[in-house]
Amino acid sequence: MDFNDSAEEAAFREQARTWLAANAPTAEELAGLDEVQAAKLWQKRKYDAGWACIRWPEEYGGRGASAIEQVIWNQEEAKFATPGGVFAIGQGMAAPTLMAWGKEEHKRKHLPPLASGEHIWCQLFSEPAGGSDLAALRTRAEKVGDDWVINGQKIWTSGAHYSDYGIIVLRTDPTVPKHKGLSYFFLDMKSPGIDIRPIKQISGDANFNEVYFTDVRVPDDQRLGAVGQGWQVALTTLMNERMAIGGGGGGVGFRQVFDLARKVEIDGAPAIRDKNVRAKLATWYAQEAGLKYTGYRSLTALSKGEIPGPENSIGKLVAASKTQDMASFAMDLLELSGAVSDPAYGAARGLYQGMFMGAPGGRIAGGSDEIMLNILAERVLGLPQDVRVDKGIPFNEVPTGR
Amino acid sequence: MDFNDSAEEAAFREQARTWLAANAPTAEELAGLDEVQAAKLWQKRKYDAGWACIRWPEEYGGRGASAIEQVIWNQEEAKFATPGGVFAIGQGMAAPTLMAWGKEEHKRKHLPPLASGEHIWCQLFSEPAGGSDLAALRTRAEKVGDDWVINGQKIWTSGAHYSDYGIIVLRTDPTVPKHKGLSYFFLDMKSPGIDIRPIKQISGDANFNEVYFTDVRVPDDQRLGAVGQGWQVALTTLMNERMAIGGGGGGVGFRQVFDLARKVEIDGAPAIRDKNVRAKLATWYAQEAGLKYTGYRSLTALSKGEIPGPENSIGKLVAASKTQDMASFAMDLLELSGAVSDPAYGAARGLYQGMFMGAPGGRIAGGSDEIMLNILAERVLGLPQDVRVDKGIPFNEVPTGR
Amino acid sequence: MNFEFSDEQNLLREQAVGFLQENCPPAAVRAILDGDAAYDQALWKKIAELGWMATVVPERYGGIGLSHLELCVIAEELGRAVAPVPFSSSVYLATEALLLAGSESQQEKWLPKLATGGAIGTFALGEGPGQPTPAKLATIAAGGRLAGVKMPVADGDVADFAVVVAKADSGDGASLYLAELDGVARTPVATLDPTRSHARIAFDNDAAEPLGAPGQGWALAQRLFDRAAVLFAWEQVGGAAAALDMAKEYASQRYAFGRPIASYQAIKHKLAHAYVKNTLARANCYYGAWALGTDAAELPLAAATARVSATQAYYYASKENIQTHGGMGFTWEFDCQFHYRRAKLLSVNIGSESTWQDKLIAAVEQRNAA
Amino acid sequence: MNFEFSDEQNLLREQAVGFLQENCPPAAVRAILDGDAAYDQALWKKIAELGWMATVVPERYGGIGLSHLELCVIAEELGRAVAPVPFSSSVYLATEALLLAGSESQQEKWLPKLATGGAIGTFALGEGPGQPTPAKLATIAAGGRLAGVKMPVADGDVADFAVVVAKADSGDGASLYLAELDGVARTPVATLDPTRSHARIAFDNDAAEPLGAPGQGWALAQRLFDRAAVLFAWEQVGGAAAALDMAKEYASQRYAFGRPIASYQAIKHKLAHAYVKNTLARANCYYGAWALGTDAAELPLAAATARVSATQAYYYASKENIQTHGGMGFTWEFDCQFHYRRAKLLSVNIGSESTWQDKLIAAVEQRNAA
Repeated sequence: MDFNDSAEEAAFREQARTWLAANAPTAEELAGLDEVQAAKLWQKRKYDAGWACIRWPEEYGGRGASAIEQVIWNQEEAKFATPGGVFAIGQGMAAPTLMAWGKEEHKRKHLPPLASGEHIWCQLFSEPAGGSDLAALRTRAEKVGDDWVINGQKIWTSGAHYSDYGIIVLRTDPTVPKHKGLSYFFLDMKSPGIDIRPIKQISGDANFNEVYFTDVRVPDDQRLGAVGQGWQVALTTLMNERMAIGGGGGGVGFRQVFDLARKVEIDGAPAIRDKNVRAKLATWYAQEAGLKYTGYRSLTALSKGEIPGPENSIGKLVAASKTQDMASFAMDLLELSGAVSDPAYGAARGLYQGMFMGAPGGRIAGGSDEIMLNILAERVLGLPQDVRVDKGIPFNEVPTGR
Repeated sequence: MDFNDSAEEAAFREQARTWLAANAPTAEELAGLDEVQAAKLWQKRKYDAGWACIRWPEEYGGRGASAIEQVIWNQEEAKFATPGGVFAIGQGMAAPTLMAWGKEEHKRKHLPPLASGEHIWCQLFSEPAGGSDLAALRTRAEKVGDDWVINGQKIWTSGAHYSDYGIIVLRTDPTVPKHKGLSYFFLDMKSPGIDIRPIKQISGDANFNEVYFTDVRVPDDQRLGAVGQGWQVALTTLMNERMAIGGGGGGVGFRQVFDLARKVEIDGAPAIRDKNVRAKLATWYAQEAGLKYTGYRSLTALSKGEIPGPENSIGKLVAASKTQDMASFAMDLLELSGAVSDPAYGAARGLYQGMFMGAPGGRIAGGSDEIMLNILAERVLGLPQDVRVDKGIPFNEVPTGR
Repeated sequence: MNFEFSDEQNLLREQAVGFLQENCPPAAVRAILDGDAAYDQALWKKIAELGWMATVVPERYGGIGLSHLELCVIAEELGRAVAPVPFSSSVYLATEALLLAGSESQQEKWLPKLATGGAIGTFALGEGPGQPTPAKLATIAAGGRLAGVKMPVADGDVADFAVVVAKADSGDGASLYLAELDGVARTPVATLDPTRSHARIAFDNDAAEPLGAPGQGWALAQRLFDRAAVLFAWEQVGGAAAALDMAKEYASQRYAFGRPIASYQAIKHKLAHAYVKNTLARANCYYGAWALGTDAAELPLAAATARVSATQAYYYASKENIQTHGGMGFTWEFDCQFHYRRAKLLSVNIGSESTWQDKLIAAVEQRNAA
Repeated sequence: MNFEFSDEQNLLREQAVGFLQENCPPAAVRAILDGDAAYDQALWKKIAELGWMATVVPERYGGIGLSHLELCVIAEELGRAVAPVPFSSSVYLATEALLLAGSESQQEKWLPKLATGGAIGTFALGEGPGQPTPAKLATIAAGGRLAGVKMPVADGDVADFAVVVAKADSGDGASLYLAELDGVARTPVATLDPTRSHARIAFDNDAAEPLGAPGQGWALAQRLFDRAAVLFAWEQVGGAAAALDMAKEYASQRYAFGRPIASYQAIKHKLAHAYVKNTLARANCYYGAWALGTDAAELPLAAATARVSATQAYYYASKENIQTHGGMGFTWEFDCQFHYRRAKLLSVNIGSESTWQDKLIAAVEQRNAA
């Protein structure tokens, strides 16, 4: 048991570190650029030097690196303030799906611009009526000639307005059971009939969009997998979403609340001397540490060429509620000032209030607490599924309550 | 809003108090008697003076008192150390069922000896395979002439060995759906073929029994309700079980842990000064107080002649987990000595360890935490039932996993 | 034993419910959330017409002279409606402070105006992050003038006067002062609940008069908070009940996997837990109401008990209401956020859960010592 | 990065699992629970033959000289099996104390016997209810003799010697002493886990020799507890994993309302929560094992972190395992009680959850100060 790189890993890390030190974008370079422009600048630079999407095969723009090399690269890149979140869906979810299900010509055409940052992709899976029941999506696609004509609404699409392409799951047959009537496509986000509207969240941010489709046409050639096989293709995407490994980042929060507890007072002494504060902080610390070392165990598996266990899926579940409770408790430490979010007056410029308002989203996005617990119970512990009343029933006959 | 009796209530309380002061059994009277003998002595004395089962009609041995008078009586009697727990099932559950479903001759024959304490009754509902699914009982009764012949096993029967009669639900038809194949009887516990074996609990106590039936005969005349109507009759019994009102006793535990926290030290000061201890105790105090005042609200309803709301069903749910956590925390306060249960050396003669070992039973007996939450969700909040895969299926075709 | 509100009090509740459904629907709350107004002036006026601010003000000061039980009923309904008005500051704090410690002339001057809603009062204790203590007070009173910064002061931007906890330069410790706010430097301060306005008040040798005996400021503030805690707790249980109702309704209508999500134990048990917390908190509020209404010696313990359980109940109900709504609950468009914001605001603005837990145990200790 | 046990260590685990399944089945635990024996002597002998007590003892003292990582593996498996043997007292505490502070001659005398299981050692700190502190110590050492009562001492009734924390009459504060127990007044003390024996030891001017430097007793005890905490935590996560396995198995086989209770969310989510707690605790134990194995400066923090999360995980898993079993889980006949008892015993016998939470934050503060 040790925390050291193997010799090969160390060499790779050194190579990455050297290149990054010489090439990471400076604040001056990024000054004045918006999020997308900055991300594209940096992505192109990585691409040109062979440091983009390094796990991908060379012919698609990568360098055929191993999983642990990817992690090492991520760790090293994280030491610099580099832009790039806008590519996460395209490179992390759309690309692996394309590699698994796309035709060779699709891959050769679309993967390199994803790697180089020329194209941004988004994901169009969720729908208002679906929620946790992702496959209950209703947006229709009907075959007209060589095209499919799309009508309906998607939701929770991040980056829809600056994306070039989108991956989408559509209901191509509502008369068969839920999972069997879906097909999977990628489509041009500039197609006529697409209407994108931002969704304002309670945190005040608008990271997501609703996307409305009115007679939008997508060529049948852009279908991935067979007609009716959309759910299986979608599972490839979703698996890649869940496989995203944080490289040991086990949630944040302890540090911020610990620091606050050293500043504010209870009974005339620093709050950190208060045993109630200490007990709570200790439990949160232990949770964060547990997530961090669970991440280390996954990295170890990667380093050995194994696939990490299902432990990773606990991260979001634990971190989201912890963040909510910690933010709430931090505000309690501020006492009468707890609710003040005003950057001009609030402690830490509204940090805790921001955590508090963002936390409910963390407990829902990417699978609600309840869905994560189901997944752990069924896929990890192997417990039997709940009763499924919609099983085997034609989708258009499943009760919907509306 | 006040805590005072109405004039009638006050008069009744005074009457009860006066009689109790003059007649409550003394320690000398009870010396040398076992639990059953002591209870019978006191019950007979109450009966002779018209203070037994006071809500019952006079012709059955009561005095036709109101619900609030019953509560007042209970409160006053509770001020004396009177014996009597052995009658709880017979008087509290069997008797109301007999009143609702029995023939007049049954009532006249069996209720007075219940009131006078001559007879003790027990309840035979639960079975090993049933658990939370009470109606899934399997003990068979087959009609032979004017009798039913019983074969099978009951469990969790308290007082079986000193009971004269028992109320029992039996499966008289396994080929119809679960709830429809049951019938309800009362039977002589001295009948041949009954074998009673105590069950030792993890607390070391043996408050319950397994009761085995081998060709035990019960006359059809002792059936309550129609054949196949047993579940409805059982609901009367169960409703009376749940209606038992504690008269405002909202769980115990705070006092004991508070006292302990004043005695033991943390960091060289009384533990009660420790903010972690204070925070935990405060939450437990608030829960206990909430249960107590919820009880007061129920009494108010009774006092007005109304039926108390469903709030009462939260008592056990809240108290059981609280007791478990408080006992655990009390042991933590004892630190290295926490586990010592030895009456010769342990703090408070093993009180906390006893609470800890008894608490898991509290979370299960009379409806597990999970069942209580289901009841609150369905009957109080009106949420829809879970999916019932056994609905409408013949009982002997319901999957049992064995 | 009569541990229920009277028929008259229940009638008042019915009227309040009906009135608020009409005059304080979610759209009214949203208008304050989204707009620039500090509070809902139209609603405030109508509430005044109903005489709600006058509830416990004696008749000789233009009040109705009812008991605090009636005020508890109103508090619960205002909490349920997440009403965007300065009621708690003006009624639970300023009016109570005047009743508790005001001189005859102070009461004569202010109570009639408070009772009609014509004047808004507030209470100014906090001076920034952390637990306030007498030793840390930096607002100083000297020669009938106050100097120092109070932040945040609920409704401080719209109040006509504030009852201020300050230190007399004569060295008597903390005392209460009544300061008219017209002309005093006030800046609105954003909080996570924009439906309730807050301000920073910078006293710069502004006029103020003593309220109550000198040196008694801290003790009076504690007594005032004990009284206000019961009323805040009623607002909290009202809000918690509304949040549970929202969750129940949504879960019963929303389907997943072919059946209502309310039929899943994960949701059922979540809502049952909320019901349990709400029921316990409400029962403790009843006891708090009784103690407040009778000015019982048990008030400190009853208030802390109600406050602790109401804070826990509202936090739970408001966050799990969002969770039950899933993604939509996290959108600005849905009303779940009202309760989530208000729950947290109410939980801190007369002191945190931990602070009240500590007070609760202190009250138990005191009862034991007595 | 290699944050896993080695192949050799995993092989050791496999062997341990197989051995304990055969030699420490539930029936063996039950025999101690129901019987009069203080521990399972046959199992102890076989464990000794496998050399488990010798794991970290240097070869020159008859040990195997492996690292503490191997000992962590063994601890987890002993915890999983709820083994009724004095391993923790003799190995995690007495052997570690000798390795930490013993003189050459003390090590020479005792380590070979400890390594073969021929001698059993223990550690005696507590003197009755409440947190021990140096100031409260009432066991006094004078002229090579001890006087005072230690209670409870795990395995005190069967140990050959105890490492005792006592106060020197010379006034140096707490020091450690090694006292042979033959002839010392010992009384068995009942605890809620009868599968592990405890005793009251009344020293009445019984002979004892200093262990480690005078006046260093408290600091040594803390270091010893930091080391032992990692090993206790591994026993705890082993037990927690076993409790979860039991619950999983029962819930999958037990039917209610026509389907396995494991298909209900109430049970699924309960067990998923146990899995989460167990997984976090185990990951923290890995870090603790690394810190213990390398004697890292991070040990106090790593130990407290492992200890806090393992205590929480085992408590939850053991109580919810009973709950999952329903009424049967509460019967003496079922084995659920083993974990419920052991979980609580392990959680207090080197200091409570709160005490370790406090230590955890103290370690964070120390790291920050450094």
